[in-house]
Amino acid sequence: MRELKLFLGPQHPGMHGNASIHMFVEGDIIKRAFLLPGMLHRGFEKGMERHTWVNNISLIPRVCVVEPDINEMAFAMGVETLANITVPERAHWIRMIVLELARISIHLMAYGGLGSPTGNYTMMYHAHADRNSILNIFEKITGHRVYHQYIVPGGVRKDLPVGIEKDINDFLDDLESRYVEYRDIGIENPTIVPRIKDTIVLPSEVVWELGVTGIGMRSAVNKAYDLRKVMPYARYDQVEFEVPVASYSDARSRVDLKLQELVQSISIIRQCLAKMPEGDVRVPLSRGQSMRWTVPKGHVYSCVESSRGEFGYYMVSNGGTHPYRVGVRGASYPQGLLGIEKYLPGTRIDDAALWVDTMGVCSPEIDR
Amino acid sequence: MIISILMGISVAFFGFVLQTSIAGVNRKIIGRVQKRYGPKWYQEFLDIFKLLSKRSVTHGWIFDFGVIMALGGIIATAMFMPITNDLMAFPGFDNFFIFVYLIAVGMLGMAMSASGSGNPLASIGVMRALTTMLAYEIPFMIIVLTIIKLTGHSSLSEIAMFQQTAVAGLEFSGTWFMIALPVGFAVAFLSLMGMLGKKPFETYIAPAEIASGPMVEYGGKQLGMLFIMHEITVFIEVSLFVHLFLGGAENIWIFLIKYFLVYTSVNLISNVNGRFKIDQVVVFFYKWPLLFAVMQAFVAIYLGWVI
Amino acid sequence: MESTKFSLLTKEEVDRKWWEIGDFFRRNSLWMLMYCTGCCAIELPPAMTSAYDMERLGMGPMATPRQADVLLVTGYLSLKTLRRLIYTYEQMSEPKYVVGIGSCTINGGIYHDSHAVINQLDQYIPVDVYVAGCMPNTEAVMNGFVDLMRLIKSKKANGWKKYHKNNEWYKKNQIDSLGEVRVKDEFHD
Amino acid sequence: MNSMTNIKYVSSLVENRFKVIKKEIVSEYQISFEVDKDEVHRLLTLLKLEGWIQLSYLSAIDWINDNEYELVYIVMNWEKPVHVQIRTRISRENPSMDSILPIFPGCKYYEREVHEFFGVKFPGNPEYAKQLILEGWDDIPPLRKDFDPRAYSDAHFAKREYTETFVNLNNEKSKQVKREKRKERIIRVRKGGKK
Repeated sequence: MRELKLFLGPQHPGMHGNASIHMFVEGDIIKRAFLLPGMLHRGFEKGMERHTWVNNISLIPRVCVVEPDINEMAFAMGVETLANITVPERAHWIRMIVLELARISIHLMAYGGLGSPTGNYTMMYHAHADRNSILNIFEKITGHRVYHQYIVPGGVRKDLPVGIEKDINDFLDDLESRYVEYRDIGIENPTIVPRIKDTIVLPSEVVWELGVTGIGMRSAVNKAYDLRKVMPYARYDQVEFEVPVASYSDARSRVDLKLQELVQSISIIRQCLAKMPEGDVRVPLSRGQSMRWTVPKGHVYSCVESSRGEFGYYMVSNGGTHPYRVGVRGASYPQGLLGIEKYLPGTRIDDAALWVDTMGVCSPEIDR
Repeated sequence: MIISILMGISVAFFGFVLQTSIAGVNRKIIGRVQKRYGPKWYQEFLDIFKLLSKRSVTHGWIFDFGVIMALGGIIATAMFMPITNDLMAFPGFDNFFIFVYLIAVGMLGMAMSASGSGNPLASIGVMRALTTMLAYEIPFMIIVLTIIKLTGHSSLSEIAMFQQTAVAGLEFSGTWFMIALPVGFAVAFLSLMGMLGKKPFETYIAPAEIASGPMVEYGGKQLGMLFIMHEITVFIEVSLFVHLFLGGAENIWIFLIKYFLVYTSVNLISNVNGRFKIDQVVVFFYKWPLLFAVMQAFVAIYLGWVI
Repeated sequence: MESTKFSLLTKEEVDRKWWEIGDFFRRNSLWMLMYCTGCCAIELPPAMTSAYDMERLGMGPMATPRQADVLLVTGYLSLKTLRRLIYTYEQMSEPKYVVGIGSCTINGGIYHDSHAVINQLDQYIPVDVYVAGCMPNTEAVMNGFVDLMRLIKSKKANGWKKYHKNNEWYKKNQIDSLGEVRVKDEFHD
Repeated sequence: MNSMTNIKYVSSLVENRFKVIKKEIVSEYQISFEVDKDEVHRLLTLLKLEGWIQLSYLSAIDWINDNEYELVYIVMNWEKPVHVQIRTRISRENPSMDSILPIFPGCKYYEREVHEFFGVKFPGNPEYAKQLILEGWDDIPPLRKDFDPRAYSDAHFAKREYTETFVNLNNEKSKQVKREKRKERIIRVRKGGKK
């Protein structure tokens, strides 16, 4: 049979983001595949070296487009470790609320994204409509819909607005009441289950070989390896939540875990709203001279649990006003590049888009 | 003769206008299902005329000729379609098998043209479309042959008349086959969803996998013609279904109502479903629908158990 | 006195009338090609789906460049993307329109000094409407589309004609920045 | 699960067997060792056997004043949650470092990227020289400190020219008064006074 070369992306309805999967197919079966990244390369790490520490606050959310808050959190944590800043107690709780809201939003987006490769657009429309109400809540809290620049080194930019608890609670109640509906239309829908069950399996032995983290790893190794649990940042050690795990990592179980995490995030936000103390939300970094603010020498790797796995910043300071080097560990680097090369061959054309969606391949953080 | 041909063309035109408006209304209904406002009801007309107003690129004469052949073949098929009992262009020529054979001309034209574009995605799409066709045709044919056996006619208007009036000498006349053969109706409805390319049998379009399959290289006027062809094809298939199972129509209003109900229910069911893979489509049709179709045929013809 | 009402139209006038009729259809049914070149693509799902519902304006996403009318350039363009964008633009069937979303397409935005991101989109392909902001709100994006419809109505959205007319200038700019537009390397044969 | 015992464990594990040039405890979940170039492979093998089975990050830093590159390997153990940074310095002239592909297969693309952005060679990795992110790059590797992206951008990309002249509001009188006030406040704050 003749070997055909097909491109999934960069301009393709099944591809999330601007990257291209080159597939060599025989019939419907993929024989060879690789990802060609770099279409979103904007010299990010170089750009951060050219801005001051404080200026970089406006640059970092733009690394990963769909989930900007984890960037801010990782950057802020790194700078706080280097400069030895203690964050006020209330700021930790506000950060957790924002991070978990962002996690719900990205899980909803990924769940809606499942509608595109499996063809169920109704599910996509509903999920995106709910995600939009999270963006509206973010607009009330931070003033922006997508790029918030809200979590800054030393706390958060300002306090929560008055009455936001009611908005958040209303949204969470609404989402929770329709959780069953979401499951029914998506992963328990009899026409979708054959598509996602037993497809694109990630064997548990190869997780470490690839370096996959996050839901991809937890669905394969059946252990609660979540950075929020094993090395808690913010105040994740003071809230109660479970890390959903599975022992067999196919597309369905990964999406299932996403939905279960969504429930856990809802419970975390409720606890945060209940336990949040009063007080300051930000310690001033410098007195009026933020552009000349310096950070002591040092190396730090700060990482947070994003929806796709361990997302980290490696930061080096030489004691100046600018970072000396900032490296970004994109959470989807392993599954995006090595995973596609090794585990897409043998599957069908129909499944390639499912890998991109359920493993959460986010091309901006691969290219930077 | 000329009057008949003119009438046939006006039937095709009527089918186009009818189906395009109903598709527009359906887009609005689906919009409401998806919690949004939805487009204007005449949006489909705007889309088609816009496509016809654009400039287009050609990929060789087979590409262009195939489109014209598809459109011509489908219009020729639609000319024979009876709308009500009396309203038809060629009385006596509305045999079911005419539609089966003529509709293949249009499909082949499209397949030829898509393959002529040279895009691998189009070839995959055509391959999938032919496979899907193979899958849904067999159960559908078994049910239709059962009906032909029961009525003793293969003409659509005769079958419709059979369902409308209870004649004393004929068994099971006077009831719609939707009620008379419930299992067969369900099988045929599934096949209709396959014919119309609705989810879960949308595999050959599949935007997220093969970028809308056969249509991948079309743009401008060719795509406009394909859209017209698609609308008339849908008109033919849904009308066939109305005549075969829902007892045809005494007058045009009944036809409109039945047509609208069938098309809307197909659309509503389709919109909460996902999309099967191509092998799953084949397995799906060859498993239960085929079995039920054979069973229904056996029960109806040999045992005479008809409601 | 000759009646002005019933005089025969000249050929140009007939053409113009037909073009106006075509414009009515074109502006009410803009099919867009989403090329997610950058971050502003993240504001398009809300615009397309239930929250803002672009389909009520007759707009909808399309799968391939041949079928589409509007090319959305959503955000910054790296060199690698620009190559693919130019192929995509040249594949689209005419009349075609380009909407540049985000500051990065206007003047480079936050990446103005980057080694990989171009600064000005309209040096390479003609742009009909710009939507400013980093990132623009969904309302702004929708407003950009309404603006495009207005421009089509007043016959000002003729970027594709400019591309024909000044083709050599555009090609020269593309080659100046990209070296060679068609990429030949080990990944593309 | 006490995090400090984990730090002590990995610290004793490494320091007993290897010559550590510099040790640094970054935080309660992170420790950093600077070792010799030749010892990296053995150290990573040991850590992998001890449970640090995930390669989290691999990158380089350009210390242009010392004329050296610094390679950083970050590994992670999920059972004993500690991130271990291993840093080593290699010369900036003709930089080369043996690949760690046999130990961590996940390093394949990281090494390709480091080669692309810094020019470090990784013998042992068959594909390290293929281009990954850049396409048709014709300058020195872009993340080196001596590469100036602004100059590259000016030379290659057309900039938008703004021909309009803008009114300088700073010279207006009311603005100047405001600025004086702000300066006074800053001085007051810096001296420790209240706002």
